Amino acid sequence: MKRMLRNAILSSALLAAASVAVPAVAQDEAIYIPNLAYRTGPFAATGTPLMNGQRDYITLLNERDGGLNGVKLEYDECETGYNTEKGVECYEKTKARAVVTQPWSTGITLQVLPKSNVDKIPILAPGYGFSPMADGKVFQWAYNPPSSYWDGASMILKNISDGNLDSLKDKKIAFLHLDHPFGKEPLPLLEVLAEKHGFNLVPIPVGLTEMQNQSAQWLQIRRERPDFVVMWGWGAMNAGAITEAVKTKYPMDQFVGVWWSGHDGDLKLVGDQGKGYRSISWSVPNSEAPLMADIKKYVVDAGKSQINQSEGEFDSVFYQRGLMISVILVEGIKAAQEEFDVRNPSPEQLRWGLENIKLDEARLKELGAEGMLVPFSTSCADHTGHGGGWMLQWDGAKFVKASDLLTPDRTEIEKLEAEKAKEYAEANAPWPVNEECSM
Amino acid sequence: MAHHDASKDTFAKYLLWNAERFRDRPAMRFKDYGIWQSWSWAEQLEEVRAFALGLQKIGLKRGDKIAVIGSNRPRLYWTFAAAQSLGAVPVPVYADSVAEEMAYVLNHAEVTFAVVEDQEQVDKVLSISEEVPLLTEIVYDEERGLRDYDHTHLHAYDHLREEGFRRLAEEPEASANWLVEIDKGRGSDLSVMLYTSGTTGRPKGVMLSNDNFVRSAINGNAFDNLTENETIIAYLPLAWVGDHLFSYAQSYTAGFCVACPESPETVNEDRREIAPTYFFAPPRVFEAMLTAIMVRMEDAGKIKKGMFDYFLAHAAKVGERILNGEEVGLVDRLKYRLGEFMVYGPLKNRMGFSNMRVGYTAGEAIGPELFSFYRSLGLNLKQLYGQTEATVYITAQEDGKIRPDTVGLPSPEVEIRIAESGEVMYRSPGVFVGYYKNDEATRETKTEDGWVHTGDAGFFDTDGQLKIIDRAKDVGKLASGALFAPKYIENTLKFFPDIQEAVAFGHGREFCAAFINIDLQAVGNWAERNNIAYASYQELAGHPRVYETIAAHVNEANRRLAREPLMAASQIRRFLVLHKELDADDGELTRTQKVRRKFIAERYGELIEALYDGSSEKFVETQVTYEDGRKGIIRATVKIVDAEIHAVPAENVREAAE
Amino acid sequence: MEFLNDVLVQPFADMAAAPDFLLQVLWEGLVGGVLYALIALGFVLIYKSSRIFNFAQGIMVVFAALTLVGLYEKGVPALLALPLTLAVMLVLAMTIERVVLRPLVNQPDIILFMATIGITLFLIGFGELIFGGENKVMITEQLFIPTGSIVFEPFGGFVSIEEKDLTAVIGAMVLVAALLVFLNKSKIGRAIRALGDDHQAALSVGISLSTIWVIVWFIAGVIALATGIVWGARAGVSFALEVIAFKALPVLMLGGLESVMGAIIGGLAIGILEKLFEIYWGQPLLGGNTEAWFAYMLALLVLLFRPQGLFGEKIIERV
Amino acid sequence: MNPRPDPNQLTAPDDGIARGGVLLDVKNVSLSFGGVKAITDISLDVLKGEIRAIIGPNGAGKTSMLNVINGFYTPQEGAIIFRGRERRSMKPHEAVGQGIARTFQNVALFKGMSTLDNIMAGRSVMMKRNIGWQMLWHGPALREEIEHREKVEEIIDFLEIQHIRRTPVGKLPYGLQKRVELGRALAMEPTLLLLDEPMAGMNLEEKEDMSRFIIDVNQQRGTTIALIEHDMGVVMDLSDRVVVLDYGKKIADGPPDEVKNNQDVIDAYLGVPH
Amino acid sequence: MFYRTAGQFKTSYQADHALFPVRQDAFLLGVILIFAFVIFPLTASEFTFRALLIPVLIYSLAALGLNILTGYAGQLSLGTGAFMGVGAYACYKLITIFPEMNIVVAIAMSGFFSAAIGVLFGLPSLRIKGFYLAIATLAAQFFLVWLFQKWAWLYNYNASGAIQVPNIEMFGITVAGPRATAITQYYFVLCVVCVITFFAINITRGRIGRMWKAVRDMDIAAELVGINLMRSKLMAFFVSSYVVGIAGALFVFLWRGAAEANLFDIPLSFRVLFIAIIGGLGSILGNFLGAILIVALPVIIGSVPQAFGIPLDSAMVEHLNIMIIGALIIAFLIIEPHGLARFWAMIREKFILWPFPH
Repeated sequence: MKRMLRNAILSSALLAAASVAVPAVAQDEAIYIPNLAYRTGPFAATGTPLMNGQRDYITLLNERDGGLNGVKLEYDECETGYNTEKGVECYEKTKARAVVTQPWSTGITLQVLPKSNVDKIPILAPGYGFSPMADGKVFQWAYNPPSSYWDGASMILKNISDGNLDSLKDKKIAFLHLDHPFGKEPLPLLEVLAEKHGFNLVPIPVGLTEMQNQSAQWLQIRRERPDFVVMWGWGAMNAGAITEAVKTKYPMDQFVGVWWSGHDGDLKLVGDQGKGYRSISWSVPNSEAPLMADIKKYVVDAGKSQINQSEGEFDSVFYQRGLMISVILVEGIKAAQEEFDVRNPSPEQLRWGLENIKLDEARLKELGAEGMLVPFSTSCADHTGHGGGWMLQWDGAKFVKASDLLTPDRTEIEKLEAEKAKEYAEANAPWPVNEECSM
Repeated sequence: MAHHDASKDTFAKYLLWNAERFRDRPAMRFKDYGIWQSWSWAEQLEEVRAFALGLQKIGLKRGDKIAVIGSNRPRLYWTFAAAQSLGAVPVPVYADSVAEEMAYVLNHAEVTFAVVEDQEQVDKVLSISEEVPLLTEIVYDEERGLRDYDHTHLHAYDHLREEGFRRLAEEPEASANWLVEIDKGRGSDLSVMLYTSGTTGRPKGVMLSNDNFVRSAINGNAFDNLTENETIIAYLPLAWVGDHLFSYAQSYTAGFCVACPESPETVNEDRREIAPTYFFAPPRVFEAMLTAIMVRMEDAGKIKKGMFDYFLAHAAKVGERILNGEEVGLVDRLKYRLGEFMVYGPLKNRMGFSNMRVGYTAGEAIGPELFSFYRSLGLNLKQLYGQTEATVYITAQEDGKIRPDTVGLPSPEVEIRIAESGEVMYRSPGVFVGYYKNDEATRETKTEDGWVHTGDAGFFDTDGQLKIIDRAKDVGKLASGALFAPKYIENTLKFFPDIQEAVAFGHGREFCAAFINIDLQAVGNWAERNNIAYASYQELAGHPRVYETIAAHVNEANRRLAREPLMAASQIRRFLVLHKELDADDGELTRTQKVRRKFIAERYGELIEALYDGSSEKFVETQVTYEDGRKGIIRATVKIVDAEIHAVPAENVREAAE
Repeated sequence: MEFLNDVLVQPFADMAAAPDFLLQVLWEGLVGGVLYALIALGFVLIYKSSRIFNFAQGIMVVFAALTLVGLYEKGVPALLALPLTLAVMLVLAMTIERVVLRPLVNQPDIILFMATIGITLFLIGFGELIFGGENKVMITEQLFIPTGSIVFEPFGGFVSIEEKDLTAVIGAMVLVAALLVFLNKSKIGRAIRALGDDHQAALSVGISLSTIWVIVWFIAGVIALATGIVWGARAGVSFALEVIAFKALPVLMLGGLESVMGAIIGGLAIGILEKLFEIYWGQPLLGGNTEAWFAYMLALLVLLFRPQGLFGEKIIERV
Repeated sequence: MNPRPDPNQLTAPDDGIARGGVLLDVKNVSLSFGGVKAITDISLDVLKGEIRAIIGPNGAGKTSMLNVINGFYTPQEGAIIFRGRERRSMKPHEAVGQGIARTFQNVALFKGMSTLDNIMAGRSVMMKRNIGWQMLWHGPALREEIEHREKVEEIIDFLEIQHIRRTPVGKLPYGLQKRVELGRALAMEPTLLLLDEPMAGMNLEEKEDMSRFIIDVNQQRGTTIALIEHDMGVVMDLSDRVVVLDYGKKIADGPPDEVKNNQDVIDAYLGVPH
Repeated sequence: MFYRTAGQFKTSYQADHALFPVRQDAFLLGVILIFAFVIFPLTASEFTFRALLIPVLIYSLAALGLNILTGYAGQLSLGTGAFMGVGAYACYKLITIFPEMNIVVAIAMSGFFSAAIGVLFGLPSLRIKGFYLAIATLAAQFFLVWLFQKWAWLYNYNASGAIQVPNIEMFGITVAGPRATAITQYYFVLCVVCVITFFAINITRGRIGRMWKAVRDMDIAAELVGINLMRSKLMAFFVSSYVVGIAGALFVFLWRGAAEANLFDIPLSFRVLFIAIIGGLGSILGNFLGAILIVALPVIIGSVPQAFGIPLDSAMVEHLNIMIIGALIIAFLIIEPHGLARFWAMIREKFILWPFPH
């Protein structure tokens, strides 16, 4: 009786909702990998190539290898428009089948993070999210390999100070950032470092509505005359900042961005005038790599990609970074498959897998992606891997690698990570901490 | 026969009893100030007592006549009981009567008191005060506009009511004395005096005793199982016997609740709110409601209209049979159920008939299709035949034994006989005491042994139901001596929607013949469907195919007449379709759209002659009055057609011979 | 005391200390103001003629610019893409008139306002569907808009003036002048102006209401295109541009909803003042980003003293 | 169970001024808008219990006069003494508290609300239950609501508008709207009722009805009435005393018969130039 | 058809002033409540709770608050989102400063903060009318969101600038925070919404509601019938902002779990305004209908292609979805500018008059 009632109501009132909740049949075999993507809205410009990359690597595996260890991978995008609200909705929508969550925005990550303990689905946020997620004891379900924002900030400072942060003493560093959780993320570390090394930190936030018209911010920069401008920008903000920098005649070689501020499209706007702009990155495009050849062969030329070839998206930093992100995920899945000897690992098994990624140079070479990604490995306690990164520099037409592998200075970061992780756990009590992990 | 408690022989006594047995049950409701103000029986007693004491204070005493003028409102109903409790006789007067009429009635009835509704009535009564010297005290309910009147003999109801309460509080014996007065009341005492507006001459005051009303009411209650659970809406004139019986006598005897509408304009809405279980209306009310329904449905969308028509057609097919408890197929029943949900139920809801258990129509003959329409919706509508002189009930239809063409079986305790002349006569406990101050008329109407002439001609049908055919004085005889009841024949013809009006002739003639007016709308529609072009009424009326159709109707009417033993002789031999519509502007109809037979006979003498001289057509010129008052002449050659005559079925002949 | 110093003294001291910088700030403010004024102009025209508070003006800017760039990317020569874009704006105006305005005539303001938000959403979805969500580069060179910059060096510092900004300012001035001439001299223009006061009067000119609406929306479209080109040249063309519609609101309120001059003066005033406030008060004292609300607070303050705006007609209450 | 009203409660509150005493005294009032004189040095008084008419051709300053009386305009010069208290300016909503209610030349009803609600709105000032009680509804708020509903129903009954009780006033014909507006003013239980052209735009029958209501209000409730009317005939029948304005000046004041024959008045109405 | 009103008469003003003078309405509400309290919880999936039911309720409440101001009192507001933010941040501060405080108390109190801010920004309404007033609310909108970003104290100096809802227990059940189950949160929200709706209905149908409507319909006349415009308008701002503030607190604490400042930016305000207008200004019911249309429909539309296996990529679906919503808004405004509530009223009227067309 109750069942009948239930069916009746399901079919009537919640027809549509129910149809969402009930997973499609006949795909049980495939490993379901949802992606909270954004190909719409003000951030679409930077989001799209990344999503394309992620998608194309999965397509490659399915096309070339018939999946992963014989199991098809089902890649599925849920559109968020970089909107946190939509993101959470997508999370709820996909979590029933998902083995992993790729939240794709620090805002969404923060939103989903506290639920990870309850829902028990690992969050994979490569190169973004909450930096203290590196602490695997506290954040058992969250991963941000291969480098966290704090790592990034540290590497940038290391690079501009030629390895000696004390040389920055009394220098002025403007921190131009999106006024959004993403942009604010490195602030705590920067503040600590500023204090420690005696440089002058000038945070300059850019509101979401001002991304395209940053004249006020750049007037401030002009007035403050900082020695360096470090940018944590995203979406339309990057283009806005770079055009303004050109206009303000700010020396490009003193202008450094995080990896998300190194989008070919943004720099193309200014072309030659952007020459010298640098961006830290944990991935480097290499269109000649064997992996890229395969992608071209199996995916792009087969018409299975959505990339915009006329604009050179194939060669772009972001597209190839998107590929690397899928590489990281697939490594995790593979590790889980092998460890637990299952075809279709559960979210908990994948958690183990993500904790045991070993993407050393040999493995990267095996994958045909040598030099495209910083080598790193994760562990139970270290969910980031801290693989470091390279400086990329805009040569007027494209980004080129402009440094050797940089690594972050972990001393301050670790302290801060522990502190913030603890704070977080307390604020979200009861919060289980995995004490069994050892470094 | 209903149980009759001999000790309860006046309404004042019932009031006291009801206040005990139905204490907190509603007795009266009145839509006023936006809500249904309600009084329980106990409260009603309080009100009546207070007002009675107030009236007493200004001098009302046993035997006085007290006029009650106004619309249906609780205070006027209470006036009846208050006056009766003191032994005074209420004389309700039609509120819309003009001053002159009112003066006659008040004077004739020798009223000394009047309780009226408002300034309008006060003014009317004051304007005739010189002609009614006995009338001294006037009580009004609504104060508006009366503040500055001379109040020496003018009293506010409120004031008297308060006076009553004051006396109750201050005069210890007032209440007891009142009870004593009530006790003095007898069943044989006059209860009310109702003036009937005769068609000729001055109104006559019909004296009705308490016994008349109490017994008629009790019999009526028993007949229809009326209990304290009923609700009735009181909207017909207070001076009309029906309202007095239904809304007063039956309410007091059965203990049910009477609801008074807010105003005459809001009756329909108020009825919908109250949803009476017991309802009475003359046919014109039902007719108006049906017309309103159809008019409103005209605007409905195609699908809805189609659905509506479909289910109404289904109801016409099986509705009455279901209501009468006859055998009906399962599919039809289910369809009817669906119809009930889709159409009948909502329709009854809109009319306020959702809870109607018993409904009556009377006063004049109701069109059979109209009657059937309401019954087919599942409404227990019945016909009643009654008179003021009989305290309403003469015959009434019993549940489940309903036929549209009869008025039912004799009511409980009523004896009926048909006089030689065909006139219906009756004898019952409801028979009136006499006409006030008019013994001559009393003698003319009521025989020594208590039989009363109704003035209507009628006969008993095969199953014992009474059929009224016409006013007795209009009934004539064919040359053969057979009964000729023109109205009955005309009604039979008018049953067909194509026939708007008919005029039957035959008194003193060899056979019966008729003029027929087609219904322009109905026939016009038919013509349109059949591609018959016509430019005017005249052209359509003269069209051969129209004649064919009408001939078929006349034929069918004759078949029906043939089935009636008394009527078989007056089948229509010849008829014609009149070349113009009968019109009140030309004096052919009364303003109430009744045929003026005599006038028509004179005006169309030539045509009547043609009907009887065997000619097949006749050229006539007729003067007409147009809407704007201009006069003109229309000329036409009217065809005259013979109709088929049917033999009287054998069994009828036998029964008629008995 | 220190606070008072920070608020009342220090900013002016800063201005005096670096006059070249102040000039730069003023210029930036002026350019911003011109753009605000252009958007507000589109609003005013539509408001005057149809009492519609056209929220979609912002997205029309994006849509016009995107169409232009999109057509160019599809291989249409720039100089052909421009008239084609105008044609698209005309079609858009006609569609809006037919689909939205006509059925909604005589509805309350708020309903029409909502409808324009509906138009906004529709155009966002439509635009992204056709042109994609990525940032696009305005085809400045192809349209012969100079891209260099002029550098002055007064007071020992420097003031850099982008040539395209200069083009924008001059272009806007030309556009406004043309518009004023059109409104004041042409029959249609007079009809448009009359429409604001009285529908009947406008109709007596002999032009149907629908035609006027189409024309007005088309003009708004032209203004949107102009705005899109100059703004796009500054910061690229993307949907993030739609937010500038919000900037136009306080401009309008400040200038009075019906005044063309009000829109221009209000736009310039807000552009300059908000920049000055941001640089000299907002950033040092309030943590920056005050431009998000400064214009509103300013408009609010003005409205408190002049409820009909600076240039609006005085409202007299009658019983 | 039977909330039949006590008719004695319908009368206006007692304010210590005897019938025939001066209720309102307007002294030498002048009003101008930006230099345009609307009213020039006008004095007039309204006696308690009378029907006082203010008439004059269009633009004579009649409505301005009413607006001055109920505080909507503040005159530049002169004094207004109401119920013995002088005041120069007050907020319009305070006028109601002092016992002045009014209707408007162009019906100013709350179009989205029903007749009942419109008249109930007239009693807002007298209703005291705070928002806390209103939230709960049941209890004191409901009791108060019903208490006032009863009063309003009396007015509805009085004005014979029962059948439109629930109709949104925007849908009513003009004549009925005027009646509802009168009802709303009555709901305020005013000492002084100001009627601004109560019969404007009405047909003869409606005018008769309205006249009857005005007289009834005056007689039954003892409400003092000051009315503006364009229609001379109606005014002469209704009012006890008439004041005539023209171009913002008073040109006559006195009983209807006297005023009717005043030459200035005749000239003013015939449009003789000054 | 379904509405058979014959025999439903009122013998007292109490009955006439009942919440549902027509019996069938009460029945209908009963059915809806049974669905809301019993049947949905029995059947809904977690996604349904979190993506449909809870947001619909919270948005309805926010729209209800706005409707009080705009629909009843006639004061246009475009700053609802910011007032929701005030409620949310106030609640966050209360909860973090007084961790022992019952969440119901905290939410109820946070409403007062937004109410106070609402009154502050409502002050200009005394001078500024109509569209010009929108500027005051927009000023509030932009200023407050800016404040949420800049005033680090508000978000307890969190690095991310976002506020994060801790796990909060009430009577031993976790009602907010990541550990709270969807069904608990749903019931919590449902109860709050029911109670506030009940209060709102009562306020709007009584003296205060009439005063607001009078001010809305004709403010001059309202003043001349003795209504104090200032008090009525400010009270409308107060009550409206209170409800909006509560909705904001629920929005973050019972649904989102975390929030950054720009969550409360103008799109949220517009969304709520849409709900109120599409639902029907001056109606309580409309808020719920509007929320269902504006909040739930996109979720459902977004799921349709997937459900039917139509291979559209998610961006395409999103683009189409935005277009459809835009078109729907225009269509609804054209078909029934007075909103869904009026639409329902017309249907109801049809049912009452059935079978008659009018």
